[in-house]
Order: sequence, then C-alpha cells, then structure tokens
Amino acid sequence: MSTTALSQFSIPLLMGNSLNAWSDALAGFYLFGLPLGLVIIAAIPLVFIALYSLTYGVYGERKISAFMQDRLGPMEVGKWGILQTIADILKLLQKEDIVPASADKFLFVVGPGILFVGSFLAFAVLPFSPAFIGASLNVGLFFAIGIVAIEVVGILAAGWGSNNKWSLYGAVRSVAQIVSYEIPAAIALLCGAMMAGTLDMQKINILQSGSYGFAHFFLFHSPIAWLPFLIYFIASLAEVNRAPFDIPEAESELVAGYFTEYTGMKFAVIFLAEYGSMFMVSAIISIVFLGGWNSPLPNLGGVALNDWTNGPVWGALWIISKGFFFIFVQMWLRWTLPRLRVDQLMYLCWKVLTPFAFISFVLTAIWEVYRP
Amino acid sequence: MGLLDAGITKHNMLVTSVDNVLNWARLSSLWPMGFGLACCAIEMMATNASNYDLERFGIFPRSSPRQSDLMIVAGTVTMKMAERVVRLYEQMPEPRYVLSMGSCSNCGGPYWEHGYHVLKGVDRIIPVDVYVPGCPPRPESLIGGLMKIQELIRMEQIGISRADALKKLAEKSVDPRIIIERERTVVGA
Amino acid sequence: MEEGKVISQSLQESAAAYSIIHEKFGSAISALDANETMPFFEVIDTSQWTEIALFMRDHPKLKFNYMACLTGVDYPAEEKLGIICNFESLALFNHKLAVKVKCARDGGSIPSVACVWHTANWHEREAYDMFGMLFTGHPELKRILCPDDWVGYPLRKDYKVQDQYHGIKVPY
Amino acid sequence: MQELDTAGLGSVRVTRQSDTVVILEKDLATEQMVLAMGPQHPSTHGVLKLECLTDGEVITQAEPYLGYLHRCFEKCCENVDYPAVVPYTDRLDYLAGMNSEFAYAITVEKLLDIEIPRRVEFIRVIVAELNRIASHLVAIGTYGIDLGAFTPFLFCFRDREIILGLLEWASGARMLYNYIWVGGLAYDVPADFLKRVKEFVDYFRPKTVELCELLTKNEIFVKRTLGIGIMPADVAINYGWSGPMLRGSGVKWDLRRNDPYSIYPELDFKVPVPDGKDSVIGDCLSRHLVRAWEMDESLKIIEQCIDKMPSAEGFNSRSAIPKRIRPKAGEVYGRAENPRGELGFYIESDGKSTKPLRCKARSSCFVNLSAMKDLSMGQLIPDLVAIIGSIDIVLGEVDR
Amino acid sequence: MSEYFGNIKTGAVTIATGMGITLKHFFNAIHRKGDAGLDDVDYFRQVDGLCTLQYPREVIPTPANARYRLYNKIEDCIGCGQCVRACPISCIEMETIKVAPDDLAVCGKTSDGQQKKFWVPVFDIDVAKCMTCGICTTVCPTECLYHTPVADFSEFDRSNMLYHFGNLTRLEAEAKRRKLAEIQAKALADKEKKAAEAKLEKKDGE
Repeated sequence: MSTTALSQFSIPLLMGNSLNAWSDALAGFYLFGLPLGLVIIAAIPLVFIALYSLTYGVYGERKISAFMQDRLGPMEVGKWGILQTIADILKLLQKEDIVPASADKFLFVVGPGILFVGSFLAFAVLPFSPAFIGASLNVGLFFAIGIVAIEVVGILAAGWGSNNKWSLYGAVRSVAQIVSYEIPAAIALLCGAMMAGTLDMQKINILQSGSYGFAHFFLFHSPIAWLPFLIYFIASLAEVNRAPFDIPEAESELVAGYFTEYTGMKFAVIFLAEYGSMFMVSAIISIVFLGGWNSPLPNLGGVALNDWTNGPVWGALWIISKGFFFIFVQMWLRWTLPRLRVDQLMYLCWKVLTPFAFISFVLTAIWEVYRP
Repeated sequence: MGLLDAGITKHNMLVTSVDNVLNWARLSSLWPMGFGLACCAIEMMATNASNYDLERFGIFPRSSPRQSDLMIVAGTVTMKMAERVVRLYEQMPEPRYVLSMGSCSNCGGPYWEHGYHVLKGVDRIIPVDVYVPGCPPRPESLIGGLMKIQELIRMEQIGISRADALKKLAEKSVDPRIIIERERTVVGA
Repeated sequence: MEEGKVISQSLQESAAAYSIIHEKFGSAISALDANETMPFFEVIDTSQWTEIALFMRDHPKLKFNYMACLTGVDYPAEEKLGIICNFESLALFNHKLAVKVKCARDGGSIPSVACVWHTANWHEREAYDMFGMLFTGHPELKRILCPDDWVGYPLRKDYKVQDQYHGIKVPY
Repeated sequence: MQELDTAGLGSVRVTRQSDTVVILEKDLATEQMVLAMGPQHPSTHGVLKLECLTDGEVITQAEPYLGYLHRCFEKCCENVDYPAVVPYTDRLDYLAGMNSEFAYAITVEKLLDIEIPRRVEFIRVIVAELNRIASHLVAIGTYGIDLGAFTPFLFCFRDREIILGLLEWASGARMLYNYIWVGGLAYDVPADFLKRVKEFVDYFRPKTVELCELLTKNEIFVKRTLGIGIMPADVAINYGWSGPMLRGSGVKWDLRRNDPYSIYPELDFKVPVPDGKDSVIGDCLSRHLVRAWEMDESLKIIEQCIDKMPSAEGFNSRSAIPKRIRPKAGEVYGRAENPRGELGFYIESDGKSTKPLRCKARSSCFVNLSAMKDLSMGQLIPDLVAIIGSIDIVLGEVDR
Repeated sequence: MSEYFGNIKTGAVTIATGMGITLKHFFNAIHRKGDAGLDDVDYFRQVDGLCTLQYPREVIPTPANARYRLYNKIEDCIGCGQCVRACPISCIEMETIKVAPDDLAVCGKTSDGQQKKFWVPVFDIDVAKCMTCGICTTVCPTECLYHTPVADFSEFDRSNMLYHFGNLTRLEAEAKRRKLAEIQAKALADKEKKAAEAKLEKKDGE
C-alpha cells in the first residue's frame, strides 16, 4: 500500500462513499520511509481548527457580540476588521513573555501546553467527513470524553503555577466545575451511544444517515432524545468554561481567572485552546445527536435532496456548519446571560442535570428495548 | 527591545518591511488595561460602549495588566494610588504604552493647586506617551489620543528608541485633525 | 430665642426637642442657637457627650436615630477643634438638631459615638484624619482617606503640605 | 442587630433574617488567606480596596480601604469662591453632576436666603432627574457586568449617551456640567430642548421594559441577587444609609418627599419601596429594583415638569444670581436626594470672605459603604461582588 | 418539588426571553442609526439599529455652547484680568502693559468698538489644567475668551498644551515696557517738576 500512495491520494475524492477513504489513504502514505501521511492526518484538523479559530472564532465572537449590542465591532483592521485576529496573534507573538518571579516555572510553562493538547487531541477522533477521520477508534466517543479531562490538569497547572490568588481561585473553580460536569455530559452522551449501539464515531454517523435526512438523526430518534441533547449542550458549556458557566475566568470576580498572569504567546495558546474546545464540543454534539456529516435535507420523492447533498465534501461542510451553529448559540448565550455563582453551578450540575441525565438514560434504555 | 537594539543600526528593506508588518499588528490590536480611576473612567467606558465602540480599532479592555499593551490612566492619581499605578505599569509586558487621559492625570488638573493628596501629573511616576486634555475628555478626544499612539507605533523601528520615533513623527507631523477634516469632507461630498 | 419673631414649624419642633435634652442634662449643654438654617447647641461638658448621644437616640420622644453628618471643624482663633453632628429622627418625628462638640487643638479628645450610630465610625475616622482630634473609645481610630504615613492634618487652617511622599514630589 | 463573630466558626456562610443572623452553610475551617481585592479590580467600581480574609470561597471578614481617590475637595472649597465650588461638586459624584450641583446650590441659597425664579426650579428638576436616570443606568449596567451580563451594560450606556447629549446641549458639557449655579442657571435651556426631552421620555419607556426583561427578570440574575446582602431597616438607619439603599431596606424615605426642596412638593411621584413579593426586603435585588423603579418615577417627574413649565418670556436664568456671593456669618446643613442617597453640604461662612470657611460634603456613598464590613461577612466572593455592585459606589464621592 | 420544577421553568422562560431580545438586536444590525444631533428634529425618529459612529469619519455635531478647548480671541481682549481672578484653578496666566497714549490707535479697538488700554504680552492658558468649567468665559466683558467645541487635541508633549495667546512678542513687549517706563518716568519727572515749580511758585508767592 505504501508505494502507490500518491495515486491513491487522488482516488478517494472520486470514490467518496467508502468509509474513511481519505484518511486510510493518507495513513498509508509514506515518503522516504517516513509516515508522512500520519502527520498530515494529525495536522489537517489542527490546521483547519487553527484557521477557524483565527478567522471565525475570535472574529466571529467579536462581530456577533457587537451586533447583539448595537455596535459595529472590528472595522478598521482590514475591510470590516477581517484581519483583526491575525493582528492580535501577531501582536501577542511580539509581546514580552513574562514568567513571574514567584511562579512555579515548570508548571507555569507547561500549563498552556497541556491545555492546548487536551483540547486538540479530541479532534483526532472527530469524523470530519465520511471519508476522513483522524483515528477511527472503536471507542472514539469514550476517547473524546476522556481526553477533555486532560484540560483540567493544564488549567490546574496554569492556575497553581502562576502563584496568584486569583489564578488559584480560577483553577480550583474550573477543576471542580469540569470534573462535575463530566458526569451529566458523559451520561447524556451515553444515551446517544445507546441509541447507536456503538462508541465508534464514524458508525454513529452512519447509523444516522438515510433518505429522510434529519428524520434519521438521533435527536428525533426517540421521544426523549431532546433531553440528553439539552443536558449535553448545557454541560458542554460548563466544560469549556463558557457563559453562563464562565466562573473560572469570571472577569468581574477573578480578574481573568487562571490565566491572569499569562502574557504574549502563552496567553494566545490558552485562547486558542479555549476556542478549539468550543468547536470540539459543538462537533461532538452534532455528531451524536444531529447526524454529524449527514445532510439534514430529505429526499422528497423525485427530488433526491439528501442524495445530492451527501458525500465526503458535503459531509465536511455539514459537520462544520453544524458545529458553527452551536458555537453561535454558545456566543449568543454568553452575550445574553449573567454568570452563575459557584454553588449554583454545582446545584445545577448535581441536582438538576445529573438526575435528569439518569432519567433520560433509563428512558432511552427502555425505549431502545421496547421500541415499537 | 533588548538584544536587537545594539546590532541593527542601518535599516535595510527587509527589516523595514518586517517592522511595518509587526507595527501594523501592534497598532491594530492595542489592548488597554481597564483601569478606571475617576470621572474620566466613565468617559472611557462610554468610549468602549456602543456609541463610540473602541473595538472598531481592535481595542478592547483586558482586566489583567499582563495581557494589556496600553495603560489608559483615566482619572486622578493620588499619592496613595501612585505606587499601585507604578506596580501595574511594571506588570505590563513590553512594549507598553501609557496614555494619560484628562487634566488630572496630565498635571493634577483642578486639584493642582490645593490638592495636597493628588499626584500632579502621572508623568512623575511613569513615562507617558500621549496626553489627552479635557476634563473629562470627550470620547472623541480619547479616540484621537489612541490614534496618536497608533501613529507613534507606526513610526517605531527595531533599534531606535521611542524618543527617536517621536522625533521622526514630529518631522512627518501630520495633524490628525486635518486628516479628520479631510475624511469628513470626502464622506460629506 | 427672640420673642415675637415668627419662627418656622421645624424650628419650633427642634426647640421642643432641645428642651427635653436640656431638662435632662441642664448645664452640660449650652443654650439652643435657634437660627433658621441649622439650629444647634453645644456640648459644654464634653465628657458627657456619649451619654447625651445615647439619650438622644433612645428617648421615646426624641429618637434621633439618624446621624446625617459629622463634620470636623478647625477653630484656630479659639485654639480649638470641633465636630458638628447633624441629627434627625428618620421617619418618626420631624425635628432636626445639630450638636457641636469642641476640644483643645493640640491633643484634644472627644468621646466617640461610633457605638451609638454606626455612621459616626467612619466619619470620626475622617475627622481624625483631617483634623487630628482623638476620639476616645473609637473601635479603630486610624487614618481613612490619607495614607497611614501621611504627615500632618490637611484640613487644619495652618496645614503645610509635605514636600515628598515616598520619593514623589507632592507640590506642583 | 445580632453581632456575629465568625472567627472561631470556620467557613460559615451567613444571611440575615429580619434581626437575626442565620447560618446557611458550615464547613470545616481551613487555612485562611488574605485576598486583597483592588484598588485595581474590575468589580470595585473604581479604586476601592477590600482586604478580605477568605476561607476557600467564603469571606470571613472584609475590610474596605478608601482614600485612593481622595482629591481634597474640602481643601479646594476653602480656597475658592462660592460659585467656583460648583465645578468641584460635579467631580464628587461624577455620575450625577447635576444632582450634586443642585444640592450645593440649594444649600448656599438657604444660607443666602434668596428667592429663585420658578422656571429655574423647573429646569433644575428636569436636568437633575435626567441625570438621575443616567446615573441609575450606569448603576444598573455595571451591576450587570458585575454579575457577568455584558450586553445590558451597553444598552444602558447607549441610552445614557442620549441623556448626556441632552445635558450637553443644555449646559455645554457631557459629564461635569457647572450648569446649576448658586441662585440660577448658567443658561436657559435651548429652544427645542423640552420637546426633545419629551420625545426622549417616550423613547426611553420601552427601553426600560426591555432592560427589565433582559436583566432584572432573568432567573440567573434573580438567583444571584435574591437574599444576598440583606440589611434590616433599623440597622440601615443606624448606619445612616440613604437613597435607594435605604429604600431597598423598606424604609420609605426620600428627601424629595420628606425634606422637600425646590418644586418637588408640587409634583406627583411615588417613592418606590420593595414590598417583599419579588425580593427579600433589604437584599441586593431590592436595591436594584428600587433603582429600576426610580427611573420610571423620574420619567414621570420630567413629564410633569415639562407640562407645568413657566414660559421663557422675559426670563433670565441668571437674574437671581448675586453679584458677589458673601453670605452672612452662619452655618447651614443643606441636602438633596442624589441618585445614591443624601448628599449634604455643611457650609460655614464667617460673613466676611467670599470663600466658605468650611465646606464639608456628606456623601451618600461614603456612608453607605461603611456597612460593607458588616454586609460582606460570611459571604461568597461572587456575592461580595454582587453586594458592592448593589451599593453602587462612586469613588469620587466616597473619597472626595 | 413544584418549586423545583417551577424554578427550572422560570429559568428556561426568562433565558429564552433574554435570548429573544439579543437575537432581535442581532438581526436589527442590518440597520444603522444616523448621525443626527439632538438639535435635529428627526433625532428620535432614526431607526433602531447599530448606534456606533465611526469617529474620525462620522461625528455627532457638538452643540454650539459646548465647552472644550479654551480659546482667547486676543484681538478683542482688553486685558481686564477678570478671567484670571475668576478661574478657580488659576490656569490662566496674564501680564498686561498699559498702552502709551500715542499707541492707543496702534493698539486698536475691540470688535464692539471698545478702546483697548492694555497690551497683553502674556496670555497663557494651560489647557492641561483647565477643567472646562466655563467660569472665566462668563465674566469676560468682551466675550473674547470662549470655549470652542473642538475636543480632540491630544499631544505627545505636555508643554505643547500651554497655549500662548499674547499679542506681543517678547521683544515687542520689552520695547513697550521700556516705552511705558519712559513715559511714566517722564510723567513722574513732569509731576515732580510741576510740584517743584508749584513749590517754587509758592515760595515765590510768600
């Protein structure tokens, strides 16, 4: 498989339907005996996300928030401020990189790295199209849930290493929050896994495809599927520290939370990780409940909308736009709502989301067993 | 700017154009520290708010000095506060800029004569790049002052000091008001 | 009080309130200065000030439960410092009274009424900060507006501002 | 009021019910940490410093440190003429310059015993009430920021900008007006001013409803403020609270009604106090609601003033201003209802000089803030932020 | 239990209301409010939408009586010094020289026809200090001192904010001063001479 890699490279574009064709082809691509394809597989989502983070994430957030607040948002840096984020990153690169004298040097430096790795590792198992997945694990969903927990280590390292009281508060709050919200989030995703009967992300997607488009999505699969969907969405907000659960970086309380002391590039990395994980949870929710790369359009008799809008390239488009939609909802929430208090956050997690997650778990199980 | 200062004295094309790009990045994303002291802070907030919207220029306030490039000293600095201002300034990463907003921080303002507890000008403790007069300055004047800082950054180069940049700017002296007037007439016509 | 002069309703009420205090404390307080702008009396026996204050607050017909203001004043001519307190009975009665308490300019002290009205706590600290009179019995008498190591009492009429504060030049 | 010493109890969250302190939560005492909040902190509304002793997230004790904006107002007053004090009073409570000027003007007028033209009174009330709305908008907006909602703040500032525009049109400055002079006004209002103010009132009414729905009614906002920082009425009076703070504790006390000045007795407006239905009386939400209701009342007052306004014919806004202000020897304590409470001026004149012998500003924020230590004890850090926000301090007035 | 579900319900409803409001604003962003000033009749009839003005290009007109930069029309200044006395913060510095009788025509008149009797070699306004209270402008008898609506005049150097409005250069001032001194000396001499003469006459008369 190795010698003919180049020729294989172009085929998947045409052959389309065979699962993971691109990524398998890439994985088999060796140059001078080096597994270059694996590197590319790892890099493509990262590059894509980095681009997205730059152009859509920050810029979009600024613009969306501005429009919601009757403002214009970035205007002067490039046409309509389109280069704003690039300027920000370039500037952050130039800034002096301060490591506070009293900080724990090792933890301080390593924290943002762990954070970044934690949030981007999950991209490996996200199926971006029927023909592309970084690592087609049979426990993909489990991996995605599990790997997010690494972020906690990064946040704790950053907050503790800063040797700043606000950072410490932010870190401790964040750890408590993320660890707690893992539970309802995991249970809610488990409902999805139960409906699918597999943890393989790609298979979860395939199970949701069909000629009726959105009607095959797990969200409409059972009468109570909206409940785990909602629970996971709320829990995912907390997991990525978005409002109204942004208490770890609550500006009015903790200055800037666990990254109060970070400057320059380290700060940019934290920022990037934050926007990266935002997309990650949005992608997971759209894969598990909204069909991932499946087209939501149904075949209407002779007008085979669903067939026309499915395929590797369309798939990538669908999953990205679904992800972006959820990011938009996250921003929308952020610029509307006040922030919860620490104990209310825990109340919401343990006394509202977790019981409801269990209920939805049981109901889904019953539904799956006695499905009419 | 540390190491490079000593080595580079003559500027070739490459350095200059790199400079331009880097300067463009810096001037396009000036993050000020949300550092309100007194009356002027309210005008600063008004400038950040919808009607004037500093975010148009990529300026949006950060509450941590570590992530900010610009300190807007908005309001009266008192003796008790002076040391904190210095400390906050020192916490900011290089390259950093200071904009003194309003009469009080320019020179003590209305309190210069009898205000025993008022610091008579924030430039006594930290270097100030631009002074914005007014009591309090209108949001327009604050934006004008920020644009002056941007002009200053545009003039900076690796290897030359900020004072030299100022001199260079003085040679090239362009009155922002003239630009504003010109732009306005263009838009009007 | 001058006879025959038309006095306002509020002043009459204040005078009535004063007479109750006068009955109790007699010579410890001066006569009422019944002017229209701010009727006041002075506490002559300063040591009784806290008792007068408690009496004013708790007497069922006075109920001066609200201390509006406490002002420190410097009287260089009399070589005295003083405080002026404005009281009223919030939502209960309609009388208002001001009380003046004076003490010596150097090292003088006035009994604190911070335990009677919480308002007095910070106001007395402020008066101490600005004028330098002591308030005996105050829970934590320290400077409030100026830094702790500030020299002098700024609102005294003969105040000269210090030249340097922590290495920063103070005057213009 | 029951005093509570939390020193030996460890990490205790408390709240107050009428007169007693109730322990909400009790935790094991751990190592205490000193947390210096401010003077540069996003939620201290300026340069207040709070030195908190914390046990985890619970604050055992918080001690406010002020003076970071002590601008020597009283010293300046003693060195300038009576009319020249007016610009300094603007800078006391810089969010409500008109109200501060109003308080100072009526105080000196009381000392001078002069009669003010009726139109002047009406214009004064209009501009003061406009400024009250502007000030409450800032209070409500920044309170939203304190609790994490950014958008209401910008909506508030958007509408405030219109008020500033109106006041600038009348007085020539956006924030620090020097408009209400002792004995009159700097200028009469512009020709179309009243018409535009009326239009503003019509424009603003729906905006308050929107603001209410976006922020005040929001469940998260309610949960963050309900039952937090409760202050019983009698303690509040003893602390000398005034304004929306005192009314938030259920005391119907408004100087515009209870110690009437200017033309307020002729106007019909309510003094809103919480009824305990939407909020616990005396908590942060009550104070917030009082501010929100007061904006509606101010709108009413403005409308009435415009209707009753005497004509501008033969009117000179400076006609009653004395050529040289030199009051007879005496003392006066005058006050007015500021957006933040009672702003009083104690002025002493020696009868000879054109400068006041002593001019003391009794600022509402200074007094309101003095209860901070009491309020913050046994609260969580986020609640502390909510409490500071609900006090709505302006450091310029606290430190003077 | 009903409270528990009630809470969840009110939470969901109020959050949905709030989101509805922000979404309404989001879609309203296709409109932009104009840049009319408050003295414009249509001010409150502008559409609801983005209210940002892009400052250097779009500006809300400042009202005519707006007080920003202090300016002295020195041609009209009679050097009375009222402003200097009135300024609460003494940010105006002024120096006057009496005009010699033969210079009165040179010195000229103010625009309302008042004869100027003083040269004003130094009229410095420190706009860095100025608090734009407008007290100085109200006392000015010739209305030559006024605040202009120009607000945007920031400087890199604070010394540039000391505005000089004097109508004489330093050398000219020196000359005028010398001239005045001469005249005064002459007048004094004349006076003395006259006094001496008077004395002499008196003596003579005796």
